[in-house]
Amino acid sequence: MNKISRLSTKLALVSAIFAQFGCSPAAEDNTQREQGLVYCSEGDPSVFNPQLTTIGTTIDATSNQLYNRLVEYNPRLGKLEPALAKSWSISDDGRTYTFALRDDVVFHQTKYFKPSRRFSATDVAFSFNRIITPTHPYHDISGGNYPFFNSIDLANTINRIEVIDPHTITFHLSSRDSSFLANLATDFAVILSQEYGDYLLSAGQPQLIDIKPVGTGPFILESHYKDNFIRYKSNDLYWAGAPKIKQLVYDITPKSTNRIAKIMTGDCDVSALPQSSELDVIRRNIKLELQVQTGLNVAYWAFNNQAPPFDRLIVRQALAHAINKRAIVKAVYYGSATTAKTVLPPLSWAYHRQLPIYEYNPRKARKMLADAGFPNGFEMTLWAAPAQRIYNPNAVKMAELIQGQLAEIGVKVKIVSYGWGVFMNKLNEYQYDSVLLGWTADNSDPDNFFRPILSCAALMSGNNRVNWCQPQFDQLLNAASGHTNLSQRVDFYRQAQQMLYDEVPLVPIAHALRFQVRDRTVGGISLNPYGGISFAKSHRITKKSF
Amino acid sequence: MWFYVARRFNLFVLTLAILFLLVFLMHKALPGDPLINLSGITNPTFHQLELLDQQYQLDGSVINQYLAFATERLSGNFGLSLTSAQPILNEITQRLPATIELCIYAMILALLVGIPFGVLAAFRYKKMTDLLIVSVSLVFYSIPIFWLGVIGIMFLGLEFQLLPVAGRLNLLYQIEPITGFTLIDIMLSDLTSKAQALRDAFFHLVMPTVTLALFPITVVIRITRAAMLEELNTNHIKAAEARGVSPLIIVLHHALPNAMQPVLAQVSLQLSTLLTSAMVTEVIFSWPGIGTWLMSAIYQRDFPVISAGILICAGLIIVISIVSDLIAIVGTTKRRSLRHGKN
Amino acid sequence: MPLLDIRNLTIELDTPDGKIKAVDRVNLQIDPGEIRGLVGESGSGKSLVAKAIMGILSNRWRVSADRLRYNGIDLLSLSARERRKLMGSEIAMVFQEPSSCLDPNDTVGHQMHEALATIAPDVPFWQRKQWREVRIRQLLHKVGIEDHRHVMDSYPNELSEGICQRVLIAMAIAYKPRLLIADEPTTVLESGAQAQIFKLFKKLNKINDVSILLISHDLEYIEHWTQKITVMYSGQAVESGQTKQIFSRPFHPYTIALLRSMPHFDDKLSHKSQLSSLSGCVPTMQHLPIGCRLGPRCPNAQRRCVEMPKMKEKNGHFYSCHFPITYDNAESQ
Amino acid sequence: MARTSHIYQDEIIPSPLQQIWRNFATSPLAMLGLWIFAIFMLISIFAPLLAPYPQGYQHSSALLMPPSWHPEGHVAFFFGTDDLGRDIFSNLIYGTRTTFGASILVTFIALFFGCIIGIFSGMSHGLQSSILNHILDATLAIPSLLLAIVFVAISGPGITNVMLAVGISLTPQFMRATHNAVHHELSKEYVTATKLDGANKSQIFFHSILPNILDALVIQITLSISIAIIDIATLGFLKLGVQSPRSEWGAMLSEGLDLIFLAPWNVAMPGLAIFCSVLSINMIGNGLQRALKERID
Repeated sequence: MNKISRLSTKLALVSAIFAQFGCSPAAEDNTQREQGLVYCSEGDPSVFNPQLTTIGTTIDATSNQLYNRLVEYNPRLGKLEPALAKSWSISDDGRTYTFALRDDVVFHQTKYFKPSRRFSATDVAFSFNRIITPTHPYHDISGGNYPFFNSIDLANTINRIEVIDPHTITFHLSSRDSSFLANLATDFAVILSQEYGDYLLSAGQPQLIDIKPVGTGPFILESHYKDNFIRYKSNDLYWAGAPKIKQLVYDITPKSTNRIAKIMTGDCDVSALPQSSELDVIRRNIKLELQVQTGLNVAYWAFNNQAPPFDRLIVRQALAHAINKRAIVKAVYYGSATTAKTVLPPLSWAYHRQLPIYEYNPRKARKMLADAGFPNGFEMTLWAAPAQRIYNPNAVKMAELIQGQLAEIGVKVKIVSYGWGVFMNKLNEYQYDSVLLGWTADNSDPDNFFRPILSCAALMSGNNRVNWCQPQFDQLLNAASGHTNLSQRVDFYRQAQQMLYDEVPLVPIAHALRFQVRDRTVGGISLNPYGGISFAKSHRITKKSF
Repeated sequence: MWFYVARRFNLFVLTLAILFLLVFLMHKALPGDPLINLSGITNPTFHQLELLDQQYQLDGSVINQYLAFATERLSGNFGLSLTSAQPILNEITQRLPATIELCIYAMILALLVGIPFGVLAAFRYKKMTDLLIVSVSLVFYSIPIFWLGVIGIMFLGLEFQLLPVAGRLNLLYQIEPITGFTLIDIMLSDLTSKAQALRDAFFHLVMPTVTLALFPITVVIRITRAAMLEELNTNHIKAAEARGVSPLIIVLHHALPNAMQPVLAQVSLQLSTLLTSAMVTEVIFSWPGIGTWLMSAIYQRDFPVISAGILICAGLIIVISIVSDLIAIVGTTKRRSLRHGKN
Repeated sequence: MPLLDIRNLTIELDTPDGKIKAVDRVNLQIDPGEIRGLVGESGSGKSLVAKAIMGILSNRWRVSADRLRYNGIDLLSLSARERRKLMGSEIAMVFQEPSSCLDPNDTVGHQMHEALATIAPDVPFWQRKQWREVRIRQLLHKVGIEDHRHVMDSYPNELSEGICQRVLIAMAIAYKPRLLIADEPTTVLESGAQAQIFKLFKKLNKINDVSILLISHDLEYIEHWTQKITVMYSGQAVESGQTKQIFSRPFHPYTIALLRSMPHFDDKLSHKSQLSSLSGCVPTMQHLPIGCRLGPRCPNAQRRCVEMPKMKEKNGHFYSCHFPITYDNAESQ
Repeated sequence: MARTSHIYQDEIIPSPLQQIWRNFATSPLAMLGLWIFAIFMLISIFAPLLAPYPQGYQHSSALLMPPSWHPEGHVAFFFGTDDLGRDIFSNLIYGTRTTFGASILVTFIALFFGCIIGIFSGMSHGLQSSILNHILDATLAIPSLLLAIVFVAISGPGITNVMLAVGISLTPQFMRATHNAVHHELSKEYVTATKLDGANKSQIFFHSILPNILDALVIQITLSISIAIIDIATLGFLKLGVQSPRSEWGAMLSEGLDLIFLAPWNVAMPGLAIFCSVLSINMIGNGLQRALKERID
């Protein structure tokens, strides 16, 4: 019988261990959970400095969290507000801008760097000189490519940056540019620390400035596990008041079903880019709240205008007639988007209403192809990235749909797809026939929709995927940005849109609505229509104020 | 007895050599520059190029290429991952414990649930409970694991929001991976709300472990039932019954220990299927283990990571199967003449 | 009053082709202190009878009897628990392959302790372990094992068959049973050990007054060691009575054939002559002849043999045959 | 009652196969499994004729149509359509060919190679059998998923790679089964008896060993087919197998995963198809094992 007694003691021991799991006293403080916030992001940031990229995911993770800008755009009031710059004045010929800077701003105290002095004008000069002056020690660090600033040709617009005293700085422009202030408010124009730059130069590790960031923003980077999560700690010395959230974690979940699953089971509090197919499930769940933002973006089907046969206008027009935009909006966006007539979304004040459209007419497309010498169609590649973007929830599926639609007019399509990082590198080699891409506005200025993706300057910086350069188109843009009163600028932009309609370098497909899901217990998360999400003012709504 | 141990060791060494040969041949067949596939350094500097040539001796004859490859891998240098440019060894040490943890909990669950039901089915042979257990285990044996996971997520995770369905722990609990096993790490960490974290980690474990364990449970039930049936018909059980020993003691004390040898022997054969199911479960529940890591490597065509993953997983299985053989041999020679043991 | 009283015991097996009577209306009485032999070819159902008495038949067999009493207790109506308690204290059984009857995973000493665990000695419980040690040493010496320490510490597969059989017997007699069923205890042992085992049985019978049911197909030992025997043929008890009486003047033709098949070296066997054996072979279970089952093979079978012969009795000598060999015409064959 | 009508007429002893079939036929579960298996075989052979629409044909008008028994469903699309308008019913039928048909093909290839190596390693002893055994253990260690990853890494995803990987991962199981069966038979007396009669190795094998290991092989075949189906579907689920225009159950399930809320039937239908086919084979396997077990005792 002693055998049985030994057996029962073992069982008692095991159940004791399990009991310790089960009934943890509820009184145990879960401050850890209360003061933290988890954000399910859709991708891993490639670098921690927004100056070097235009990818939405990287901007979400860095610009509003780690850095600040001189001025910020308030979407509700529709005008610019002071940030690091208390006030600014523009000379009457519109070519010199002087900013008065705040004196109470401190850079981040991090494990890898302790700043000794506060934010001053030299930091602003350091951040912008890095971009415009090629001889700057940090210009070529991590690739030396500043896609946004190259596309708006900042290097030529700014002549000289003059530091007057530690808290005032003036920008001398080469010519009048009404969108200069709006560009300073974009998520790309962040302020780095010059002291940190010198420290890294002396340590011989300059590239760390973009990997282990130091900024003035509300949060400090704690740790980053690639494709797993990013952890931020709150910056208690933040000049605009320490954030209520002590710990912010970006949980990287590429698949949107997983993001929805995580937010529903409480593993994360805010989730990015829910797929339109999951909207009614979210609406049914009382714990969640859906934020909808009118889309200031465009998804387009860009042709490689140098690669035959896409260098011939009639072929591009035929293909424009061959795709059924309405079916694509229904299948890929499930109706939560509007078909696009031109690159500018309808909300923009420069939208050209009377512009005709290429209606869906496969027979006409087949006839035009026959006239162009392709009676039974031709082979072409269609590149689509598997990642999810605001303007296009599922590019691969859109590619499959276009493949099906073009098959009806005899055009055989081969879909090519790589991971996002590899995809962007291979795009620079322009080996593709056509690619599905898109653009999200960074500010309310229509110029932001034309210059970064269609201008000749953008072609040099590699952001012009259409491989199309018309000097006449660029003159229109410069003329538009040269005038300040609205009616003249609208007229120039209308001519630009008419030119895009005639030349069809790309086929605009849709303007998507932007969604974001958050748990009801979380508040204060601003969904800025012009770019990155910001957690600066986020807080947990305790039960009483629910 | 030492003769068997020596034989097993020689088998172990030869099997590992064959495994390395297979992976080496795979490297030969991989597209792209062999040096990049081996070392993972995309654009090596001149100095690195020399080092690599010396390490992998690509210009030498095939044999010493193979030897160089084997010594390099055994010394822990798996090269760098193409996607994250981190040394692969760090990534493995970071991710392997997660997979092992999942497999261990699943195997424990499989044994804890499988064996009692197997014994019960054998004990009440040809009665209703036996038929019930056999048919239910047949049904669960034929449910594909990924479908089970998806249904689990759909119902338990989303409809009723009972159990978390992704990840190992709510990321707000900052735990430094000391051993890599979440539960142990939480114990060791100096967290304030430790019990809360433990509870959360436990809830995160439930779904993947149950999904992974269901298939092995049915296998263990089938094996235990067969072994028990065979054991219950032996003479010493009849003799014990004749002595009037109560059926409970007969089953628990006499039949079960003898049935354990064949059960454990066959269970160790199921390891490779367990690992495959574990990798699929990881992909479904986004569990940060070897599975998700290998899958993303495949989509990115990250060859150094793929070859390292295969070496590690297959090597792990060989080691564990040889060890379980050894335990079985040491356990049985003294107690039962080999006439009883299964070869 | 007989210790064990069995009337019309039938054991059926339900197979896909219907019920098969493996044992058909067997009668058996064992008096206290008697050594009874149960003889028959293999497959005649004798070990089935033993297992039926012990109640360890698997549930595919169906046991029915007019009377199956042990010491006045009707075994069939006992519940499983009571049956087990009875077998744990009053009836014991010894099997054919001794080494496979011991748990290969346990030391012999440990199994002996377990066998003794059911006995509640009048000793305070903390001394019970020592008491059992002493008791085991006595039992092992009683069954003729001197070096008990070595035997207790070793595993069954390290001991010879003879020693294993002795250990099993020691276990069986540990709780002083009144009936010991030995199912072919010595077939596996070599002749030297066989004699010792039978001497042991004789001693147990004499000293402890244990009645023994000895099942065997080895006639020499049966003749020498048993007092009464029953002869079985394919599930039917054909003849039973005093051993000497049956061996000297058997009535049933099958018994005669059985005895004649025993090679006696005393009578003069001519060189290279055929050893006498019964023609034909034991019918398979599915095709049992109706009536007397020896029918087709019986040298003096008649038409009447088709009906089942009743068990007749002639001063203590039972036989079931319509045409028994009456010795006035026996000498003529 | 007994099979013989008159008393002593020679008994018709059913051959082992007949006896197995009789035991097998008695259990309704096994027969049900056999019928479902037969249906799947027919579907995979006559797939193009049965499927209402060509493979991967996109109905741009009927996107995400629920199954026909659903109020909005339409009988033209019996199981509804997926997000690109492809009819699930016809895709499932074509999928039978890739998943179910391929697994049977793979199993028999693995059977062929596995048996040959198993027999050689079983019959010979000493160095040769231990070498074959070592190869056995080495390949058995590599799970089918890893092998598939290797082949996909070398020559990209595709059904041939998946079949190759599953085939290679199944062969060791056949090797082990034949090896054990042959070893088991060799140790039996009747083989030594034939050896004493002067039969050489091949005669022993063909006359005495082969018929007896057939039943062990039949069980191994059913086991392997069910493992093959699950492996091919798993590799399809992980997008290592068949690419978009050709349809396969595992791939359909993983494509339907993103629409798990809006269109659960996208996930349910392929899963059910895999489940039924594997269940039917397991039922057959179970029935066979029970039939063989009954014959022995």
